[in-house]
Amino acid sequence: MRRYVQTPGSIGEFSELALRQRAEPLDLVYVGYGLLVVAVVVASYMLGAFGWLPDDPQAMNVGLINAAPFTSGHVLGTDFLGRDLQARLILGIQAYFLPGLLAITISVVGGSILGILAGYRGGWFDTIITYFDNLLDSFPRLVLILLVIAAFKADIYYVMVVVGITGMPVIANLIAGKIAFLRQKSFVEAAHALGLPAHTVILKHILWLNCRALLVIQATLGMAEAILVETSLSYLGFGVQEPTPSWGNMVQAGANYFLQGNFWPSTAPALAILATILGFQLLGDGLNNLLEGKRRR
Amino acid sequence: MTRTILEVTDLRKEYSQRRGLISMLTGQGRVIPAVDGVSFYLRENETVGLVGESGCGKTTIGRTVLRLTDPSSGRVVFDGRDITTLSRAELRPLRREMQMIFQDLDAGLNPKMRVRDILREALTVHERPSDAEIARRIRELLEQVSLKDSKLANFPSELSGGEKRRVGIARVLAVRPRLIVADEPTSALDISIQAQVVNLLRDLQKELGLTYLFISHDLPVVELVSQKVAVMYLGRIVEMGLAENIAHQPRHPYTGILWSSLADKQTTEVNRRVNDVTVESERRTWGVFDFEHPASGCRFAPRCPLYKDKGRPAVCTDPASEPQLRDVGHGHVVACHFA
Amino acid sequence: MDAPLLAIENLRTYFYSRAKRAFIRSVDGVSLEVARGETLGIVGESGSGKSVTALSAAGLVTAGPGVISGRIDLYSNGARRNLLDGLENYARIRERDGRVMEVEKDERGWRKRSETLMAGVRGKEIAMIFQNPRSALNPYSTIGKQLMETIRLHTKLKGESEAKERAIHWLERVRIDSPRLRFDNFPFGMSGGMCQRAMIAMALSAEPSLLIADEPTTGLDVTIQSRIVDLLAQLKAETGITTLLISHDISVIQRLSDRIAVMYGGTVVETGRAAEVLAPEAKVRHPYTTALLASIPSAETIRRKSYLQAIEGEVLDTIEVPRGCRFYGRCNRVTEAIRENCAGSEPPLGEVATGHKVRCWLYPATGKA
Amino acid sequence: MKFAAVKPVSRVLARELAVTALLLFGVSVVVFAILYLAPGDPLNVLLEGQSPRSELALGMREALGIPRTWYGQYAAWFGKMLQGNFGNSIRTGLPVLPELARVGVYTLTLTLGSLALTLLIAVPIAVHAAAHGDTAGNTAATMVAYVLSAVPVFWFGYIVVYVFIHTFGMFPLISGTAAKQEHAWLYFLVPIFVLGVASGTLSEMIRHLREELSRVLAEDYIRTARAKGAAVWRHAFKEGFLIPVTEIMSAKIPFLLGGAVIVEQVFNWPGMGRMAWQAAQDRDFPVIMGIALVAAAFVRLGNLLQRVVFTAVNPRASRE
Repeated sequence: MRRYVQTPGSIGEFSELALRQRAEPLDLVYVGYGLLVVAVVVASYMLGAFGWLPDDPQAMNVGLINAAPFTSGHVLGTDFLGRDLQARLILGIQAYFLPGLLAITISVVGGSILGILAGYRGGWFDTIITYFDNLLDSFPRLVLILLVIAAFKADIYYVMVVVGITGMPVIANLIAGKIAFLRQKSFVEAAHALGLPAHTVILKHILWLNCRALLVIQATLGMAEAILVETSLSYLGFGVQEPTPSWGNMVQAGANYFLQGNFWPSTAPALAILATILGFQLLGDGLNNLLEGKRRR
Repeated sequence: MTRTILEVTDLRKEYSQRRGLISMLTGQGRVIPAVDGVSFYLRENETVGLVGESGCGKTTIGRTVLRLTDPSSGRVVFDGRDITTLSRAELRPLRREMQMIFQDLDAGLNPKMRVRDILREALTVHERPSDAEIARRIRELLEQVSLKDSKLANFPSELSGGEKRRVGIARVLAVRPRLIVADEPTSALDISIQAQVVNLLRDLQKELGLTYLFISHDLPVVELVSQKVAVMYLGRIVEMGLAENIAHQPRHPYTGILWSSLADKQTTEVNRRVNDVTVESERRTWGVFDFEHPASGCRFAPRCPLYKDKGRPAVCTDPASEPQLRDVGHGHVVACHFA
Repeated sequence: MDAPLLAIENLRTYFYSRAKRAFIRSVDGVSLEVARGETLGIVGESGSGKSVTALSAAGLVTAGPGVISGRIDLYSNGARRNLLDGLENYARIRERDGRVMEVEKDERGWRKRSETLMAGVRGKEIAMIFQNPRSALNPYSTIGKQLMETIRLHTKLKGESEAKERAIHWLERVRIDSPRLRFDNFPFGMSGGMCQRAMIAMALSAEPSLLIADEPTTGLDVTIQSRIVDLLAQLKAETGITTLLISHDISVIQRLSDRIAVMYGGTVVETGRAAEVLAPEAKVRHPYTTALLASIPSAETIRRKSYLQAIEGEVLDTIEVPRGCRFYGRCNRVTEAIRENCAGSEPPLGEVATGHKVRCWLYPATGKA
Repeated sequence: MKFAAVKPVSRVLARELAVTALLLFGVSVVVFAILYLAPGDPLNVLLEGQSPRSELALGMREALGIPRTWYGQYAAWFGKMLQGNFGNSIRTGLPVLPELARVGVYTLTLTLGSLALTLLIAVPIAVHAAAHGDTAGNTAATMVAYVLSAVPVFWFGYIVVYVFIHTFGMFPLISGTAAKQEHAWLYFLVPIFVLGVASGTLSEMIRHLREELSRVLAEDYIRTARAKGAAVWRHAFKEGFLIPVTEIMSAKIPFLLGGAVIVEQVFNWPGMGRMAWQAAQDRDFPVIMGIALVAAAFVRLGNLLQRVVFTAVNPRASRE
């Protein structure tokens, strides 16, 4: 059963409703959850950066190893050295937060430039950029990162430059597609005909007015990617090294006690990863549905 | 005699169809002539209609005349200046004098901008008026295109087709142009709205002394609004003259077919002859728009009833004698060996 | 009038605007009859509901809530069947002041029931052709295969080779030359006119009792339009097929129709014999029809370079449907005597002459005659 | 506009092959550039073994016939590679190519198996959702897929391992040779299951397939098929199913290869991913380069296959 209800009102009152009233409730849940995650991550990053932690993340308590949550003041329990998990989880955000922003910046800026060259200038640029995209897409991202790690060093910023660059094609394609859509509506041409300078058309009309939602969406999805890459690398031992915490190396370290039935020290950071990545992805998808009108139906 | 505002001489526009790196490197790819040597002129305050089937190059002419796309060769002289040689920067001040109404109702209407901002932007492209002046001009524009004040706060998606068209026209009028290329200004509209827009365009011409290049496939409307009409076929003008002569005493067989097919739809008598011939043309050319292999000689010959009637004379298909436009009196020109 | 082949009664097809949280009353109480052998032309502007009426009749409305009430009777093989039979069980409508405020619809159940009712009707009894023939043909399959599919589905010719022969025969009948070569063409290599011919061949090859032609010439070039119209006229003469023709182009309607129905804002405002309704000298006519005809440049207008008589205002958007006459806001023939009626209640479709009905308060008395 | 004549599939195929070759050449340039820019002198390792970068060494290099210029070095390296000489592993001293071939089979099994599993889960959900709109069932399934896509693979692997220990009393962390044991098939299936379910591709597959299928079901020609009483699925199959499925399969290969690095690590699976991990640890350039090239070739091959299917199915594709 599907219900269709008309808002009561007299003739002439059916104006456009506010976004929240006509949006799919599910999208609002997605975006709401995503924003919550973003807020928690940013707040936690700040706490970590200023060192305002609930407990000393490095203080070991050998008498309280792999403790369950809510054990003697440790809200989320302790790890294999008896260190406070909550403090370490909060501090773990340092490992990906700024590097992730770097990756996003590279892919958004680079992707926008490529997308505009391909979509706006077209011709040669379009062809070259298509090949460039295909070239970048040819490498499994993690393998390329391992190659860079082998050649240079296991530095998260090097890695994030790779993540940023490999994230450019997606954004470039989306922007080129948007430009193609506007072109099809003679929009770009009409702006030129009016005498608007090219930079106004590109920066104001195309990027700012028509692509900003898209870029925000891609940035949130990009953050999810960056977190995934960072945690994977930390898990593989190429990221942040013990005793500095990162969600990835916490899972890895905790996993040694997994099979003895001590799930928690590994599961807590895993759940943090899950909740955060899910948050960024749902935020991206929800915004996509709300702002870009991509309905699931 | 009024001044000539626009003179187009031997305009050509070719599109190269090269895609992919490989064809780019090898230099392969086709060259498609969309406009193939077109000349005409517009006098101030007059309307010239440009008609023809889709794909015949009418829109390309409109775009090239405004240099929205660069011509391959030929001259476009606007108000005494050849605009084909101007740089982008030199061209910009001229843009305000010549404008285009696009077929697409959404052209120029940024979906994320309100009507007020669209008009404000158009008003401030070429000059920096005060806020009060802008408000006054916006009111004036609304009045000119008879649009309600309340629409200023709307986004384009909230407007009906007719309203979008009016906003589009207001946006063009904002820069106070002298020449307007109207590319199918009514084809995206409902019949009852079409009439409104046609009336509006004619009013504005009278009021503001505008010159129109009126591109359309709607023959009665073109006949109604234009003083002169040019008929295009496959990138060339095949006949040009006063509107009533083109409509009622066509000299070129293609013009005849165009107008009679209009009549065909309305009358129950079937013009069998035209029909047979045109069916044959589809057989011959696989559809009408074969730019790659234009028939040698007269490009209309494969569809031409006259060609058939005259027993397929060799002159029509002789590559050396493609018919040129020649004057048949009173400025009526036609490109046919037998006109 | 002859026995009807298709009778639509009080059909309502609504859509739902999420942005406005309101119903789009695309078809709002339409009643029509198509007699056996005749061509009924429905003319109207965009949003008048003409195409939705046709799609509803063929059970092709997909967006919700879709058809919510009415009857569509098809008379075939000596029996009458209602194509909306039993569907009312799947939709609950709540009205206030005679206005639908809420629709609750079991769309899955409705669709299932509708598919059962339409099986053996769609394609077989009712065939359709659409506008934009190039996108209406499957781009991934050849013309020939698509024709053969229809033939094998709906005629006794089940064999590969006989179906192929019949397909080629139909390509010939729609004046496609070298049909044997065309048979293996994909739609993308063909001109719009050629694609429309193939569409017509496909629709007629099932030998249906009713052909619904939804804007068959829209989007084609002028010269090709006239040839398609011509072809339809010739095929009509040859096969005598009953046709429901939908177009916004009055000249097409005029050329092909025996009777016409003029639609505005989701209802039929005038119906009658084509010659009578469109006659230049007609006295009794709906103001909308009059205005519509006046919007097209006539020879007289062109000769005198005079103004077109445009209809003021915008086309009704069928969301904010007024209580009175739907055309009231744009009508230039409202007199003081009837103004209250025009504004307050919708006029009935009254018979002004035999077979000629007009929905206007200007002609009330004859309506009851 | 005028349409070019239909080209035979073979010509399009030739074109696609040329594009693939061009891209693989580009891949080699990128790999070379990374190593060239790297500190130390990894290229030396490739070209003639380790030697410090000094004046003396440069003299030695010239004596050994190592080109001085970067393009000379590239040419020499590329030439060797074309002959199938990917160099020797620094750690083991074994030639890289045969080693890659040996472990590549394992990775291929893992990735293709998990791709099949992902499709098996994603396709029914997507098709149901496209055909019936949002229902409680497919919304729930899509949500689960979303969550699974965000689960860190490594942790999910441990969970699965733990479950197996408790249900089967076995320890499915193997080194590839344990295939003789009881329930041997599980040793293969468990990693495939983990990669297939939690590689992050599940939700994207569902979304892509659903969007494409919904779009195609709304096309005019599908309405025509309905109007003539034909089976909608037959008409929607090519554009709405076959093309998007091959598209998403091809697009997801690089992600699965990346995921394989982690899953192989978790399960001690003797594939290319583990080898890459080991090589990155040891700075074993010849190996990691070889892996990058082979992985890229694998990705391009998947793309080539997708193009072939697309061209064979879509008559418009043969128009250039």
